[in-house]
Amino acid sequence: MQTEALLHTPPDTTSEPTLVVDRLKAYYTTKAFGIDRDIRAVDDISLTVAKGEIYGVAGESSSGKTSLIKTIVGAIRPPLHVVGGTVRFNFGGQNYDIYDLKPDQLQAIRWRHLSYIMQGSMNVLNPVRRIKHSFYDFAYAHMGLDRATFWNTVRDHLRRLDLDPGVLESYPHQLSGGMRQRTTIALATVCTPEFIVADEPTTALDVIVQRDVLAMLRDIQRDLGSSFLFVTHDMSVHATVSDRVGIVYAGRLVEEADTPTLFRGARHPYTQHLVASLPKIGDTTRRASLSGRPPSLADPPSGCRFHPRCPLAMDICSKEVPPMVNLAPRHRVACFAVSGATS
Amino acid sequence: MAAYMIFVARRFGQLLLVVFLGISATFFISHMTPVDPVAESITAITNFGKSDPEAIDLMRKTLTELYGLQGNLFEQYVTFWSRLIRGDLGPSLSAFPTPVSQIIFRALPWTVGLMISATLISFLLGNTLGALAGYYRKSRILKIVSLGLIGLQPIPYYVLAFILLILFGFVWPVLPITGGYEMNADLTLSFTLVLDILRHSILPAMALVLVGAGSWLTGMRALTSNIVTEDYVTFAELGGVGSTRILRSYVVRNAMVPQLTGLAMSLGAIFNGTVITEIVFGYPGIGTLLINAVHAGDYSLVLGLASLSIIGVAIAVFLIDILSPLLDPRIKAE
Amino acid sequence: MRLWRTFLAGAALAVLASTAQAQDISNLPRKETVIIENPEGTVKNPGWFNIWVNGGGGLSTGLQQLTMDTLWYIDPDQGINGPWYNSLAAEKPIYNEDFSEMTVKLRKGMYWSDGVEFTADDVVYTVQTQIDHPGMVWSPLLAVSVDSIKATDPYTVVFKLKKPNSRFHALFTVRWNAIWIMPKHVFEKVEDPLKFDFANPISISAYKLKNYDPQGKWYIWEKREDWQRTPLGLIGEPGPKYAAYVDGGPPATKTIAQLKHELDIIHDNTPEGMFTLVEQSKSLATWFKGFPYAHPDPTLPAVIFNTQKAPFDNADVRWALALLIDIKAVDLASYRGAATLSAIGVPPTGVAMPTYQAPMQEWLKNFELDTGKSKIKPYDPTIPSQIADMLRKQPKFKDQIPTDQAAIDSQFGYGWWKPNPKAAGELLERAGFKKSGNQWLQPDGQPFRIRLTVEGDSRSVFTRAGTLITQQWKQFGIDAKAQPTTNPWQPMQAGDFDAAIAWSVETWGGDADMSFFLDSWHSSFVAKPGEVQPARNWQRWSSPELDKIIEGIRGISFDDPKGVDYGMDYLKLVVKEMPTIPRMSYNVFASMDTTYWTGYPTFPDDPYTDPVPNWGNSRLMMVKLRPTQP
Amino acid sequence: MFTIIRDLIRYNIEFAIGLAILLLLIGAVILSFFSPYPASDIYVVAPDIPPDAEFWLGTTSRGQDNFWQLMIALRNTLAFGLGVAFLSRILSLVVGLTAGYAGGRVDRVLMAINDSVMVIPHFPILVLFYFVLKDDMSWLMLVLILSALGWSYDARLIRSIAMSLRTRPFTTQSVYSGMSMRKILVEEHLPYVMPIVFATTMNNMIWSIGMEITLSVLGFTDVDTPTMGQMIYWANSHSALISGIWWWVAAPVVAIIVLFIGLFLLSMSMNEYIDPRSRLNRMGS
Repeated sequence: MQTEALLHTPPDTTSEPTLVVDRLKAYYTTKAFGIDRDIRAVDDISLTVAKGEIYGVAGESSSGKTSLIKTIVGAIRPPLHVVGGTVRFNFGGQNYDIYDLKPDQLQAIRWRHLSYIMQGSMNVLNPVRRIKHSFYDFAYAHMGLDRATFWNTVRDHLRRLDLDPGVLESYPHQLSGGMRQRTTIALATVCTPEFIVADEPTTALDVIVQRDVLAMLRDIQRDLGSSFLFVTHDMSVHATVSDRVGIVYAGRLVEEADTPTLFRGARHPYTQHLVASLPKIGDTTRRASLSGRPPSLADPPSGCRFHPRCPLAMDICSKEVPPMVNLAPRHRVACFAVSGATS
Repeated sequence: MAAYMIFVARRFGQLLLVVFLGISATFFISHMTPVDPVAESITAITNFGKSDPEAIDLMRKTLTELYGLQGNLFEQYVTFWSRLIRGDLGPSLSAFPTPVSQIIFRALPWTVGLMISATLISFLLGNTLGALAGYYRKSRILKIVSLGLIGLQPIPYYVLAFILLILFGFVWPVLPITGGYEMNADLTLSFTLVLDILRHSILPAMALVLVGAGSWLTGMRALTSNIVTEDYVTFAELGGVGSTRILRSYVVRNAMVPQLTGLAMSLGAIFNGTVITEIVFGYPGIGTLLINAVHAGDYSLVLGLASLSIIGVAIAVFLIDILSPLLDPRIKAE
Repeated sequence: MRLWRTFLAGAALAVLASTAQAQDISNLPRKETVIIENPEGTVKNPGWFNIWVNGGGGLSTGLQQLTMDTLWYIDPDQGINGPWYNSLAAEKPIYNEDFSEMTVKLRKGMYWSDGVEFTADDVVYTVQTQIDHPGMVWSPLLAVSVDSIKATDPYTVVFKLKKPNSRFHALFTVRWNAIWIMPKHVFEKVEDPLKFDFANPISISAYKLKNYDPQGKWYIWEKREDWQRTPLGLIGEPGPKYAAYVDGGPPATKTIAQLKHELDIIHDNTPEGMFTLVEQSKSLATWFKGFPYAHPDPTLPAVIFNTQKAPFDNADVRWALALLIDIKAVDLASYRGAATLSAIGVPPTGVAMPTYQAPMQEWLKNFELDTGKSKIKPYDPTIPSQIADMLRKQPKFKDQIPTDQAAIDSQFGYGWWKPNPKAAGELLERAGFKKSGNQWLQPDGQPFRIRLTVEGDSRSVFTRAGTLITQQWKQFGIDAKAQPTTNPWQPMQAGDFDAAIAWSVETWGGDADMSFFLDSWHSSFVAKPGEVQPARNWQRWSSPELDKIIEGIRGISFDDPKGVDYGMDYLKLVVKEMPTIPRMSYNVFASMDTTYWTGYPTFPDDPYTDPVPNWGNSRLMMVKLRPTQP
Repeated sequence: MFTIIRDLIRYNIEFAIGLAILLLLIGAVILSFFSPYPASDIYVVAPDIPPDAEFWLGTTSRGQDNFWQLMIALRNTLAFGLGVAFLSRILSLVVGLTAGYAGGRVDRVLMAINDSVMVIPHFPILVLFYFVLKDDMSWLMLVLILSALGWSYDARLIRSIAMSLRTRPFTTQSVYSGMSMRKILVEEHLPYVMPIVFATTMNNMIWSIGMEITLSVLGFTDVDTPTMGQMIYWANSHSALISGIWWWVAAPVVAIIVLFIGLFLLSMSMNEYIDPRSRLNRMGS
């Protein structure tokens, strides 16, 4: 299974990365009914995504994955706000700092260069309008084609993805979940964007459909050569799809490595736990479960946020935040137990 | 299509039920009245004129016969329905033998006109402002306007109409405060007539709009702020869809469905408001007629007015109900 | 920004609309039009002009004042050539010896507005058609009294009556209204006169219909070219070319309209509305120049007891309740002092003042009431002066209050009963009542409970008076409460009331003959308890003495001077028996604006008619009105 | 409960204002019992005195102290609104919980009736009741009639909550443990819908008081019980506006507006407390 991940176009690590995230911090600030607090959903995260790379982001639910990608694509709506850091894209040699862009510039980049696939839910497409209207609203202005050519392009695109162009006349609720998600993916890729963010694109789907959708995403990546930021909590999906995976715990990146490295030699105790919890054929031993619950982001533990649940926890872990350390090229980890305590 | 027909049939059943229950209740309530239309009529005749006791007895007998008040309650009920189905509401007792329907239909266009125009204005105004206020949450002008309208919204129609009457009738007397047009107006359609009618309808319509717009505004603002957090709005924003388009085709289109349902449910209340406003401003229409009929003990007219209000409002609700699938394709699938 | 544009556009439209002047559309030359309030308000069935059928059309829309006519008129005040005048009749009615036949001579040369001459046939048709159609308004009245009618020549009609009736002509004599004459040539072509709306009403008087509001808010009448060929034209040329009768709206609205000179005659107002006009209008004319301004109608508001219901069958109880009323407070509360008091059973207005009120004074001053324990003289002739003194202290009215005794008598009345709780207690005790603690108990031990029915909405001055009277009774230890209803006549007809504020005395005003109301007080008309009482003896009270007086009046002619003596006997009898407690005149706050018209009736300068414009008699104003501006 | 109110006051300005108004009104109600004059007696003071040190709100043309009239009217009006709210809440709870819990045919029948009541225009019906009852249209009667008309909207709301409660495990558990339907509804479901009931109380009061005022001003109610509407009615029947007795009209009108805004603010802030979604929306603003 893991070999499949290498079937797509290999990432181009030589040219400038498509996405550079630097020390990004984004909090939810709430002031209501006596509770004035910050929820540190994204806390000091840095990462890069190379051209043509599929970068996976993994982590338990409510670990800040979704906030991270919202922040990265600039979909920031109160009470979420960015506290610090930068997000820079590189499209066709041109740099775009996403927080420096004016709204119309940002709007111009969207879909043409930067596209997004949402978690497959009922409500991703406007429920009261036919699907063709969504295609028109999203893509028409970005493609600069006349109407007839535009619709031909859309239909060709759908056919290429094995979708009947008849879906254009349907309402979202008339489609099955899988169809809807595939249509959404078609919509997200119709402009052949350089960067696609996929947020749990297969989570709500059953296993068979999941496979179809993943295959479809891979095909698209192969055809377009786009970079992906692929977010899912499901490690087996990462194993199938991602070139490189970053593990997020409680708003922080704790480990990052190429997929094979991560699955064979994860160093962070949390990553090890995630990998170990994957089912293996023929293994009948009980999975060791992690004690405790994921921490509250409103009131996170001091020091390393994982320390209350960590089997290797040391004194320092509760006092200081472990720095990100490069263990090998393209393998970083933030753990005192791994990198050695320095006080 | 079949699903839609079933939907329409079900709504139609509900319409019939509402009309049946409402009118039956109205019939029995109105026939419990101690007011004797014959006695009222005699009072009207003899109030100023001569009266010979013997003659009054005779008059009583004649009128009872004439008004067709014989028969027990159930027989009268059956007669009432059989006539109503043919569109006949019977003769008015205080304007005998003029048919009730003729009296009502003379006044009805005014009520319907005022109600429709005021409802449309307040619905559009309230929803537009509400959508804008919910979407552009930082605009100060919108905040002030919304606050003003929301503050007016809980005030009863009568009180607001009364305040407007004081303001524009006495304190700053610039607008006519009574009637639907000037005395001796030439009632053939002309620009002057339209202008005159408009001028007379400003205050009543204003009362209705000021009260009505606020509640649409609050509803729409809340809906908008909920809808903007929906996935499809986020998705559209991420898709680089222009904000005007998002507001119009994504936010408002989706908010329209509950707002229209809301409109259907509040039509009864809007109708009340219209009737009350008519009374305050001496505006022609069925409001004044209703009060007149009550004072004259004319229960055929009271019954006719109440029945017609119920039928009218119920039909309007029905129409809005069956139109809503056009706005929201999901409804007929339910 | 787009928002503001919408608002601006709205404002612009408003301004545009308000510049469209009223005159642009109304097309009535204001200087030639008199605008009069019709108290009926909005007419329910505006297109119905068949006044002979109660079809929901208006009566006082100008229809009966300006287009209808009948044989005779008695003015509630002095009239132009005396209170009585012949209208379509050429002379007074001629009765035979035993009053079983009445002959009427008609005027010649009177024409309907469509050019057809009025003749005896019209009168015969009017009577016969109504007898033949029981649903018509005056049908029962005619059916019970007329045996036959015929025209002996085109200008003479002879009525044969079913039984002797010395007052039969009253049916055709206008006091507010009367039986109006129908145009035979119009109605005879109609299949069923009960269903005929009489659209385009043909007029026999000086005006004809010009236009009316299909929504029932205004009626406009135009002076006939041939106004001379009508009875009203014989009196004089009507001044206004157009007369508009309009729905004046609530008191505040019509008051403002008159201040803006948009309404020439207000029919009635709240006392406060009237005071506002007096204070603010520079062009106001009123019946009395000073306080109380209003015209006292020949109608007598009283506390009417249901004398068939214990304990109100007992004159002692009724007298006790009268002695508990502080009329000064009632007067101030209901009319703010603007009323003419009357202690006796005749309205203090018109011919009654010199004929009955003034001559009764000596008798009243000496009238003695025996309470069983003491003898008191309850009458107090100084009460009107006391009220005048109190009003004079209010800066607003200071200069308006007369000091001259004659003026006080005519404007505030001659006197009333002095409150005397002690005597009232004695009377109640004689009636078997007991006081327990602060509560009077009836002879059967139940608390003395009175519900005073008042007319809620439309006659607020009555409600105010009723509230205060019950308050005074309550302070004395009676469980009394005012009960407003929309139509007090309803419970009064049914006999389902304790006491009510209403009237059972109505007179001609301009004529001393009491039979107009008194005939119906005869014992033969009193209904049994629980049955419906015909008008007007709502108190359901009768006595052999009263029957004797009524029968005496029936036996004499209407212009027999002995009628006044019978009237005096009646007045004395009801003082002793107190079946109703007369309170004060029914004051109608009619006000007139002199910006466009002068010549309104006023007292004492020229009291030629009742200015209250819904009276049929008020048509005399048209003849007297002249434009103020050239 | 106490901490909720404390937090609401501290962090929700609308609630604080609404509560302040409510307290003011409660103060007025308490004060009204100390009125030196009987409520419906007239001519107890000199009429038409403008507001001054002795008569804070002046006196009316009926010779009543406007201030005490207002206090008593506020009391009666509030009692009226609470009375209607209480009775109609009971109705809507019974209908809503039963329909939501029972479902099926019971639900359909109840909701058909519910929707009919909701759609029928109330004003003609109220006028009709007045037409029938005339003088028997007492204050209490009006409370009953308005209660019978004013429950349907909220019954639907309660029903939707009850429907969701039905599927919760604790309901199933209760059913298996043999609790009667009445017991389940009263002991298990009622506590969940109580917050909604409180919030709808305010809206219901706004509606019923508005109706009462309208009917009063038109003269369709019992004139013996002083209420806000009655004050305007009497002022109107004495042409107070044009004769310059403005304080007689202004006092009740201003009081009504304050009362309504107070109720409205309370209902709005309570709604926010109950529905966290709208609370979240406030954060952005």
